[in-house]
Order: sequence, then structure tokens, then C-alpha cells
Amino acid sequence: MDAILLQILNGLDKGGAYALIALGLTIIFGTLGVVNFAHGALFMMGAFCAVSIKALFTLEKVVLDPTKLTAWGTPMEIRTPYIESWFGDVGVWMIDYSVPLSILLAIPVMLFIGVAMERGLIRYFYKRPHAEQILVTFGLAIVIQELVKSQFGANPIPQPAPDTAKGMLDFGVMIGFDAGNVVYPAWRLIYFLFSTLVIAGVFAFLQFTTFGMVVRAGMADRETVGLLGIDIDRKFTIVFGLAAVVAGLAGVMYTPILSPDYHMGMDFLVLSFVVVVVGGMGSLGGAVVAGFLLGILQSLASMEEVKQILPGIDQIIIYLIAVVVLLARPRGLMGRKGMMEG
Amino acid sequence: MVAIIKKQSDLVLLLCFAAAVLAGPVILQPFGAGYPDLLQKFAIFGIFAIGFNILFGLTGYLSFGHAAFLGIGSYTAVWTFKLLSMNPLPAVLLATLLGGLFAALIGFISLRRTGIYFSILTLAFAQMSYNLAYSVLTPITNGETGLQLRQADPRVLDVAFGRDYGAVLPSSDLFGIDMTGYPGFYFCAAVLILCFYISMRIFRSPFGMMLRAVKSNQNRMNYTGLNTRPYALAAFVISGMYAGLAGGLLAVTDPLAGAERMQWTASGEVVLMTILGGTGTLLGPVIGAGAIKYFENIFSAFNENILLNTFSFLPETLQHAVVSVASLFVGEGWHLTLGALFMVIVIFLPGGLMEGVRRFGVLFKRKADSDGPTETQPASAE
Amino acid sequence: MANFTKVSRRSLLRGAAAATTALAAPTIFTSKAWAAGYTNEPKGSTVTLGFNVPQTGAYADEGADELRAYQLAVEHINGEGDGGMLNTFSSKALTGAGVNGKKVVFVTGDTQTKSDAARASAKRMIEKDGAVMITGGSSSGVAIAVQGLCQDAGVIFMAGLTHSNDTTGKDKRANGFRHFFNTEMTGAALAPVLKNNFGTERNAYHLTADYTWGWSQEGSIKKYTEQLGWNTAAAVRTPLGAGDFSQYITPVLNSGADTLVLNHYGRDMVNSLTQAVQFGLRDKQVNGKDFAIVVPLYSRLMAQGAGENVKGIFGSTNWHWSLQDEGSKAFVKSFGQKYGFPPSQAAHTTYCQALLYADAAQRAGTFRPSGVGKSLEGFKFDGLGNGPTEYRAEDHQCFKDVLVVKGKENPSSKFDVLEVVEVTPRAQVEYPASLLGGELGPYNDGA
Amino acid sequence: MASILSVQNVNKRFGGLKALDEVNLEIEPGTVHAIIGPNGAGKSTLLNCFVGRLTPDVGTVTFEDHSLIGLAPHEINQLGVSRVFQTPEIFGDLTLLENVMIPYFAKRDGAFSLNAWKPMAGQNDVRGKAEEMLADVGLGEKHAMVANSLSRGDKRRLELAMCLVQQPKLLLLDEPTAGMARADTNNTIDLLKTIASRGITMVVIEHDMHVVFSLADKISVLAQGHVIAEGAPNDIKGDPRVQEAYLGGAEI
Repeated sequence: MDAILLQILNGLDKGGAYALIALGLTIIFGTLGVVNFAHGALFMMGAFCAVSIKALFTLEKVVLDPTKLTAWGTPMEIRTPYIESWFGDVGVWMIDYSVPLSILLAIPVMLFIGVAMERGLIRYFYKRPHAEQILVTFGLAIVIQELVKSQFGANPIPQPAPDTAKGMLDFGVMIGFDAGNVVYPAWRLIYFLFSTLVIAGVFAFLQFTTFGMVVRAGMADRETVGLLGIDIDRKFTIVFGLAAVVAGLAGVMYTPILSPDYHMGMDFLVLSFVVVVVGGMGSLGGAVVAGFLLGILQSLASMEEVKQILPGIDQIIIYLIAVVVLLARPRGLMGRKGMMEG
Repeated sequence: MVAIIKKQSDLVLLLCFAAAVLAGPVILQPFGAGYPDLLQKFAIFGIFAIGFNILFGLTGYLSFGHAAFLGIGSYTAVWTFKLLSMNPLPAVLLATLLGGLFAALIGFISLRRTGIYFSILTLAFAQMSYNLAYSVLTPITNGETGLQLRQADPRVLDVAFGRDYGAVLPSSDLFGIDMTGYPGFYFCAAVLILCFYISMRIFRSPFGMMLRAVKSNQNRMNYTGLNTRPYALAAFVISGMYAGLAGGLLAVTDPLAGAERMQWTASGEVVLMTILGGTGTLLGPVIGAGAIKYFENIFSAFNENILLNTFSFLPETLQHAVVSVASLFVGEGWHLTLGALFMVIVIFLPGGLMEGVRRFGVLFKRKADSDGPTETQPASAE
Repeated sequence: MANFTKVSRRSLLRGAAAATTALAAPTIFTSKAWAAGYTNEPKGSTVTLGFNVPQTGAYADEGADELRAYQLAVEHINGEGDGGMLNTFSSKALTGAGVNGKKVVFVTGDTQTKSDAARASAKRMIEKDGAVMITGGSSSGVAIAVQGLCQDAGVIFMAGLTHSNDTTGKDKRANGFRHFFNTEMTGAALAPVLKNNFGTERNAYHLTADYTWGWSQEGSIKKYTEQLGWNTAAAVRTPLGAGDFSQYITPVLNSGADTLVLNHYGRDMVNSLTQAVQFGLRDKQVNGKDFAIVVPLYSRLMAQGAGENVKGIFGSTNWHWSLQDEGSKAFVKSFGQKYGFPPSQAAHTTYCQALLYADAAQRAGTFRPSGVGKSLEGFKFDGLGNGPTEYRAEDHQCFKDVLVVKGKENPSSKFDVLEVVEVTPRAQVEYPASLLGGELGPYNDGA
Repeated sequence: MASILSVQNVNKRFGGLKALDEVNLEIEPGTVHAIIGPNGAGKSTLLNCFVGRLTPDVGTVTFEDHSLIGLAPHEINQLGVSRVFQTPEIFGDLTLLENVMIPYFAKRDGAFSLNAWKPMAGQNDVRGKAEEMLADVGLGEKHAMVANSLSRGDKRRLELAMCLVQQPKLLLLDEPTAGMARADTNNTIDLLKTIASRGITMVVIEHDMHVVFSLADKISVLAQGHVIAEGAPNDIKGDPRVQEAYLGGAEI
């Protein structure tokens, strides 16, 4: 039982990431009608916001020590982060908390990137065929990815969680299990909590603001939303920025779980598309439900007990679910008719 | 009258195409692409893209899983080499058939949906094939290493006809002509020309028109008494056979079949080739395939030394500056160039490179002569 | 196709003429320019080597390091720079005047860590650029694929970073040579160290990348640890590139196992190790013992990606820059001075391979594959950083000492993440060539 | 005379809403039969039951001797039923000529034919037929244009040509003049009259009473899923139930 519970927890934080990426993707689909293959790249850029902040915090003062030599004969460098020498303990604390602090940077940066992308490129593609949208955003994703690679290299860059969140939490005790049965990494619980908060935030934003109402109207019927607004263009831009921020935040907070590298966007791209489609194109609730569902099923399928009956099932489970769902429910779990079928 | 002119122009197109393909080694020499392996790849991926275009260009169904058929073709061909004979003909034949068979199976299920749902279904099938081929199906596919020939393979037909390859690892040969190097290219080139001809016939047939009607308006088709599903499925199977054939040829020229041929990025590649060249045009996919393979093989080969030599006419500081900028785009940066190229093409030439050619042609024509308006061709499929 | 409707008869004729030329072309090109010689026999004053490394994809950094090492090797062979390990190498055939009187030049290609792409770029270097030897790579699948190609084409293949047994086992080829060690040696070298540190009563849980190298690694570790008396609790296969391994790690928590063996490499290793530590496995106590994590194949470049998670974790490696023998010091010095940071094991093995090839060709007096091969077979040498080493004739595998390393507790710089725990002597990791099967077959010199 | 299309006891519900309630209808061959009724009366639902887009919950729809229940749209068309839509459904990316050739091929070669090896260039008879048809509806000059570039009225004419080239036994028209200017409407009425004079049976759904009374031989009035009245145009004009259904019925 606790084994299954642990797997469900695994599924929940995996699903949290899936849901956050898929959420932005599906908002963009729904309102702008754009198939954004650069969405994975947005997630990756979010993660690299964390990398940049860490790099900034750990900018080092380099003092050459001529008394010691490196193995290749140059003077040894003694490095101390500026921030540590300036702020002392506060500086140390800032470095320790660099991942959560990155959120502060990621929000404006991702908003800017999203807005720039929409203004500079995406808006010219609203009326173009999906195939062209795919190609241009895919091209953009490659360009972004390669630029990141030329800056940060191809290897993963570790981003540890703050010391206090590094340990394990006895989650089982909180929900009535015996101590020690369901212990789970604190950071992963934080991630799950964080993703639900962001999801709730997005829903609340769309539910309770006039802006959100316009967006929802747009998702329901893109034709009429054009008739509604005076300033539909700007709303679209903000929607895109919002989706970029959501993807970016998912990326920032995921870095302690998965050391970021330039390619991580592509790895999540296909997956997040499957999530969106399984959930139903243009359905916000569908994206969230499908994200968590796929996360959990993927975790359960990886259990040795399951694999003994169905060898290799963990390799294909995601795609198998996609096939089954699409055949049983033509428009995904919560999709509506006519969305993206042309 | 119009019909007759058209027939002639098609013949001219075919002959020019054949001539250009066969003269490939000479034409491409100055561009550094005139060596057998790349020429073979041009031809093979040309076939793959032509086939994909029959599905995507005509019916508009965007498959993200065609690499699966390419992989299946390769595995089939290598197994044919191992079990039956090193002659490429049975291998290519069986690869085509099996590609078609799997396409029929996957197509039958996937075509129950349209639009992006269809794309995701094909993607799902291809990714399942890839993941399984890499791991659980290793006894059949030899997993990561890829399926290879062995000296000890049975090759029953070769044995029956008394062919003995001795102690060396055999390579594929067509009745004594080794299928590596230039003969291999000419074999692929012949198949490419044949495939181009078939695709041309399909484009110019009522069937081809029906496929374009599928893309244009399925609803109208249904109420016109046409069953769209078999049309789409036929196109899917034909393109699957093209993919299987291409996969078979990959194995003929280089008898090794690896699982990564089936990965979604490989499926994406053929989509890019088709769009880059010009979706729905006859020549476009071949050109697109050539462009991408050229980038992959030639741009990736530039390294700092070559760049430094190229710009050695510049003063040294400038030379280093230019090289450091240029090296972003070549060598390990060739992906960047490719991505930027996609964007530029889609933004400025949505019809792909063929639209560029057409625009250029129009410009040229306007300048050269103004002998009245050219007749609008009834078939827009070019 | 409007613009083709107006093609004139003349241009048609031109096309036909071109086609005729093309048909004639194969006889021009395949008239066996190298008849009686061997593939790409160098005729001029230079000899071309092909460096085939991953420049894109997950191993791009490793590939870049390999390329740096190759450039350094070429410099040293041609007599530029400080000479590096040429000064410590036991064979003195190379004098810094190129090889066989020819200056060494090189071409590069991108393997993308895909067999197809690797073979395509190797073919380009052979067919177009006239490379007489291909070397490099950062995975076994690619190494085996390219090795097969080089055998068919008639050039020598000097494998780069490839750790699977198959490269010089089941899939070995006469034209292929490997300096790097393999999973069998890792198992043999690690086992005694594991015994000393963790005892003989351990219950091990394997997580294994689900492809040939992973299985090979899992098999070797199982074999040698079970000989010690360890029990294997479970061996679970994980998909390549799984990213998040939590669903494979949680079952370890309550499995009763007290040791986790991560048969992963590259990004998989970084992720699974990071996450295993996140799940508290490094600090866990099971059956009254401290829980242990083992990473059989370490790569310093990759270990950097796992950050502080590698602290205290055992593994093996082919070479490490902190070694204090003369060869290693010379190499680290010339590499560090040129690039500003120490070389990785990938850089080391590829540098050695380039030197070994050049030296063998010099001693053989030819670049003919069979000639070079014969002079590599059974070649005993020293001074390249791994102590006395032998290229075994039976399987073209180098036999040398194996390093057992541990993640360093107090690194002095970001490159200083591993410390050498033990150098397992060569005798202990040697095995009979027949153990791994396969057939070398005859050399192929090409047509 | 036996009816060409016979609708008996047809019921259709959408959730709690009863769209069609015990509808009976007999269409006689060679007539123009108009179905009128206020918005939401169930006209389009009924039409969709004829062409296979919807399947009635209860009841039968028989065309000649074939039950249409459970048949796919293309099978129904192959029996000889063609349909013109409210918003023209045409092959927008194809030329006018191709638009008309396709239905002819469908009629000649059936619902699916793998004629991939026959060149279009050899299909002069089909081409001739299509050109003739286009000329008939007044689009002969534009045969090489791409259909999307036509005006709305021309698109409707094209769609009509596409149906007529099949020589249907029954032609279903869903508001053939919706959104047209008066002059265009009159042209269409003339065109439809010509078609009717060739003996093609037509069922017309229409709001515009001017059109209905110019064309129809017989009219059925639908309201809330019932047929409330049926008869010759003059009978319908005077029927108080019809006037009531149209709320004041000033238009009649």
C-alpha cells in the first residue's frame, strides 16, 4: 500500500510539471490557435533563469595565489563569491536559496520573453496553417536551445535545493500512516504544492478578472472574441506572456529535481503535447487532469510488479494512454468539438 | 490542347529530373557533396520525402510517425540479408511491403481522427516502436547497437545458388555489382527516379485530385458520394511504402539498422524536409531533403581550423573575431543554422524553396519578355 | 510547374549530355585510384585523420573535450607545443616530424551520438576527405557501428570513449582498437574495493539503463559482487533518458536493500544519482549498515553535473587528471596551459589513441591498416598515464590498471570532484579473450 | 404515384429537447417540396436525417426502395441524393473545373477508386461534362479560377453545379438564397426553376417566402418538431395555424 502511495506521490510531482507546461500550451492553443513547439524551450529558459541567478550570486572574486600552482602550472586561483564577501551570512543564505529566489527574476524575464516572442514572431502566424506554426516555432526552439548551449555548455548544471528543503519529510505521519512508511523528499512535496498553487492562481485569474473572462470567451469561441474586444491584440500578447511565465516557473522550481541542460525543453515538448491532447485541446481543466493522470500512471507502470506482467510497459505507457484515450474519446478527456481538427 | 501541352511538360520535367539526379556526382562536386555516401542519402531521403508529401502535401494529414516505417523497412531489409540473400532486390521489395503493411495497420487506427489528434496518434505509435526497439525488442532489433550482418548468417538463397562470401563480412550486391559507393548511389538514383515518376502519375491522376479534395473539404467529399477514409488510408499506405523502401535502401547501401531511425526527431525531419522544399509540390520534397542532409553533413564538418583558413585573408584580430562569430553557426553550431533557416524560410517563403524558385522564375519572366499572360494551369499541384 | 513548360529542346539536349557524363562518372571515380594500395593511401605530404565526436546532443561537452585532445595530439605529433606525453611515452618512434615523413592534418565530424549520423560523418571523412583513420565517439552503440563501417571501408578505427564489453568482445573487428576499459574490468576492479569498504554481506539493488551497455554493466557488477557474497535484491531496467527516476527509486526505499548500483551513464547518471541522494539514500541506514550508492562508470565531466551529490560515492574511471605519474602530469600540463582547465578521461583516451596510432604507423613504416594493426597487436608501452599497458593481440583491447575513485568530500575547485581511492593492478582485471566471444576476422586494407 | 422519399414516424431528441416529433413526409418525384417553419422548428435536423448526418431515434426514412437509416452520407449520395449547404461547401483550394469534375468521378467510379495511374489529361469526357455544367450555371468563364476566390453567390452556384453534374434523383437545398441580394436571389430562383423543369425532385428549406412561393409545388410547415400543415402553396398561405406559428405572420 505505501509503495503505491509513494508512486502516487511521484506521479503528483511529475504530473505537476506536466500540468504546468501543458496549461500554458493549451491556453495558447485555445486563445491564439497557435501550435507552439517552442513551449518546451520556455520551460528550459525558466530553468536557466535559476542557473543564471545562481551564477550571478556566485560571481567570484578571483585572487591568484602565486605560492600554489595548479596541476598544469598556472597560479592557483582563490575564489570567493562577491556576494558572500559583501553581505556575509545574508550572502550565504542568498546562494542557498538561489532556486526559490530565481522566481523573482523568472517572472519578469519570462514575461518579457513571452511578449517579445508574441510581438516579434507568433502574431504573424495566427492565420497561417498549423504546419507552418509548428515549423517556425520548432526552428525558434532550436535557435534558443543552441544559444543556451553555446553559453552554458551541453552538460547538466546542478541546482541544489535550499539546505532546509534537502531532507526527507515523513509525509505518511501527516496522513495517518505509521512513522517511517511514507517519507518523501521535502523539495518534491514543495514542488507539488507549488504547482497546485500556480494552477490555482491561473484558474483564479481566468475566473475572477475581466481579462480572464475575455480569455475564456476566446477559448470558447475564437470568432466572437474578435468582435468583443477593442484591444484584442494586446490581450493576446499578455496571454502568451502569461503562458511563458507559467512554463518558466515550472522550469525554475524543477531544477533541483532535474539538473537543467540545454536539451531539457525538447524532452518535455513531446510529452507536454501528449498531455494537452489527452486532456483535450484547449481545455484548461483537461490539461491539469491529464498532466496528473499521466504522471501517476507513468509512475505506477514503472513498478516491477507491473513490468513483470507487461515487459517494457514503462517505456510506452504515456503513448499507449494517448492512443487509448483518443480512440475512446475523440477529443481527449475534456475536449470540445471542432478544436484543432482542421 | 492544354492537356497535350501538360503531358509534354511533365515528360520534360521527368527527363530533367532524371538527368539532374544521374549527373548528381558531377553537379554537386563543387559544393563538396559529390561523394557516394551523401549522394546516396540525398536519393534515399528524397524518396522518403516524396512519399511523405503524397500523404501530407495532398491530403493534408500531418503524420509525426513516418520514421517508424523507415525503421521497419531497414530492419526488414537487414533481416532479409541475414536470412535470404545479399541481393538488394528481395530486401527492398520486402521492406516496401512491410512498410506498407505496418502503415495499413497504424493508418487504419490513426485515420479515425483528424488534425492534431491524428498527428499525436501517429507520433504515439512511432515512439512506442522506437522505445520498444531500443529495449525490449532487442532480440529482433539488437537494440542500441543496431542490427548488423554476421558472417554466420544463414542467407539460404545465396547458399542455394552457391554464393560464398568467404571469411569477410558480405556487403549487399546486385548480381555481382557491389552496392556501396557509386554503384549504390546509381541504384538508389534509379529507384528515386522511378518513385518520382510514380508520384507524378499520382499527382496527375483523378486519385491525386481526390486526395487534394480530402485536404480541401472532407465534408463536401462525403456529401458528394466519396468515402474519404479509404482515400486517406491509401495515401497513408503509399507513403508508408515509400518510407519502407527508403529504409530498405538505407540498409542496402549500409547494412546496419538502428532504432534511432524511428525516433520522433527523425519523423520531424521528414516533415521539415517537405515543408522546407515546398509542401504539395513535386520537386520540393527532394530539394528539401537534399538541403537538410547537406547541412547535416557539410556544415557540421566545418571546424575552427577550416574557418581560420577560410578567413586567413583578413588581419589576424579581425580574422579571429569573424571566426568566433562564424563558428557559432557551423561545426557544433550547425543546429543553430538549421533552426534559423527554418524560421527564415517559413517567415519569408511559406511555400518553401520551390516558392522561391517560382518567384524568381516569375521575376525573370517578367523581365525577359511580356508576351501576354501565361495560361493558368488547371492543376495547382505544383 | 509552369516554368518547366517552356524548356527548350536545346536545354533538354544539354540535360541529356549531362546525364551521359554522369553515367560515365562511376568509372572515373571508381577506377580504383588506390589499386594495389589501400584505402586513402596518402600520396602527398600530409596524412589525414578523421575525428568523429559528438558535437550536438547530450555528450556534446565530452565530444568538445575529445576534439581539444585531438588537436593537442596533432600538434604534438607535428612537433608543435611542448610535446605532452610524447616526452614520457616509452616508444620513441615519433620525433615530432609528423608520421612517416608526412604532416598530420585532420577533419572533424559530428556523431550526434546516433549510429546513423556517426556512420554518415565517418563515411564522409573516408570517401570525401580521404581520412586514413577514424577515431572518437562517446558511446558504445556509436563505437560499434563506426567500427563495423571502418572494417568494411578498410581504415583503422581507434575507439574513443566506449565502455561496453561488446566493442572488443562480441562485435570486435580486426580494424578496430580500444584503449578505454570496459564493464568487465570495472566489475573486477570495483569488487575488492567494495568489499573493503562495505563488507561481504550486502543486499544490492540495481537500476540499469535499458540498453546494451547498461545490461553489460549490470551483468559484470552482479557477477563480481555475487562472488564476494553479495545478494542481488533486484535489477530494474529504466528507460534511457527517463529524466525523473523517482518512480524507480522509491521502491528501493522499502526493499530492504542496503546498496544501490546505478548502471547509468551521462545525463541518466546525473539525474538518477541526484534524485537518489534527494530521496535520502546516501544518509539512510538499513540493516544497521550505512546505505551505499555505487556508480560503476564515473565521468568527471558528468560528475560535475551531479554537483555535491557525488560526495563519497564509489565508481571506476579510465583516468583522472589528479594522477601523479609523469605521463599524466605532462598531459595535464600541456592541456591545461592550452585550454585553462584539466582534461577529462574522454580527452585522455582519445589523445592516447591518436598518439598510439601515429606511433604504430611510424613503427610499421606505412599507414596500411594491416601494417598499423600488426604493430599495435601485442604492443607494450608505458608513460601514457595508465602505467604499463598492452594492446592485446587477441581482441585489440588495452590492458592496464583501473582506477577506483570516490566523490571528493572537500573539492578545492569545480574540476576537483573525484579522488583516486585505489589503482587496481592490471593482473586483477585481466580476463581471457575467449570470455567475451566474437571474432576479429582478417584485416581489411580496402581495395 | 409512389413517393421518392418517404419519412415515417421520425423522432429525434437531443438530451431533453424533442427536435422531431412523429414527423411524416412524402416527397413525390418531379416536384419541388419546400419545408418551412420558424427558427428551431427542426428543419435542418430533418434534412440531416435524410443525408445520414443524423440518425433518427425512431422512424424510417426510405429513398426509393432503400432505407437510409444507418447509411453514411457518401452511401446516400451514391443512391442519388445530393445536397446544397446553407454556407457553400466547396473545395476551396481547387479550381472550379476540378470542383465539378470530382462529383462526376464520384458518380462514375463510385465511392472509392484507386485510379492513381490514369492521367487526368486523358479524362476529356469528364472535363467536357464539367465545363458544360459550369457554363450552365454561368461560371464557364471562370473555370480555371480557384474556388475560394469566388463571391458568395458564385460559390453557391458552383455548389449547385457540383450537385447537378451528378444528375441526382433528389436534390436537397438548405436555404439556397440565404444572405443573397435580391437580384442574386431572383437569378437563383430562375436557375432552380430551370433545374426543376428538367424533372429533378427538390426539397428546399427556406426562410424567404418569396422564394418558397415562386418555386414550391408543395409545402410542409414544421413547428416545434411537428408537421403542422401540408399542402399546395395557396392552401398554406391561408392556414391560420401557420400564421400563428410565425407569430403574426406578416410576411405571409
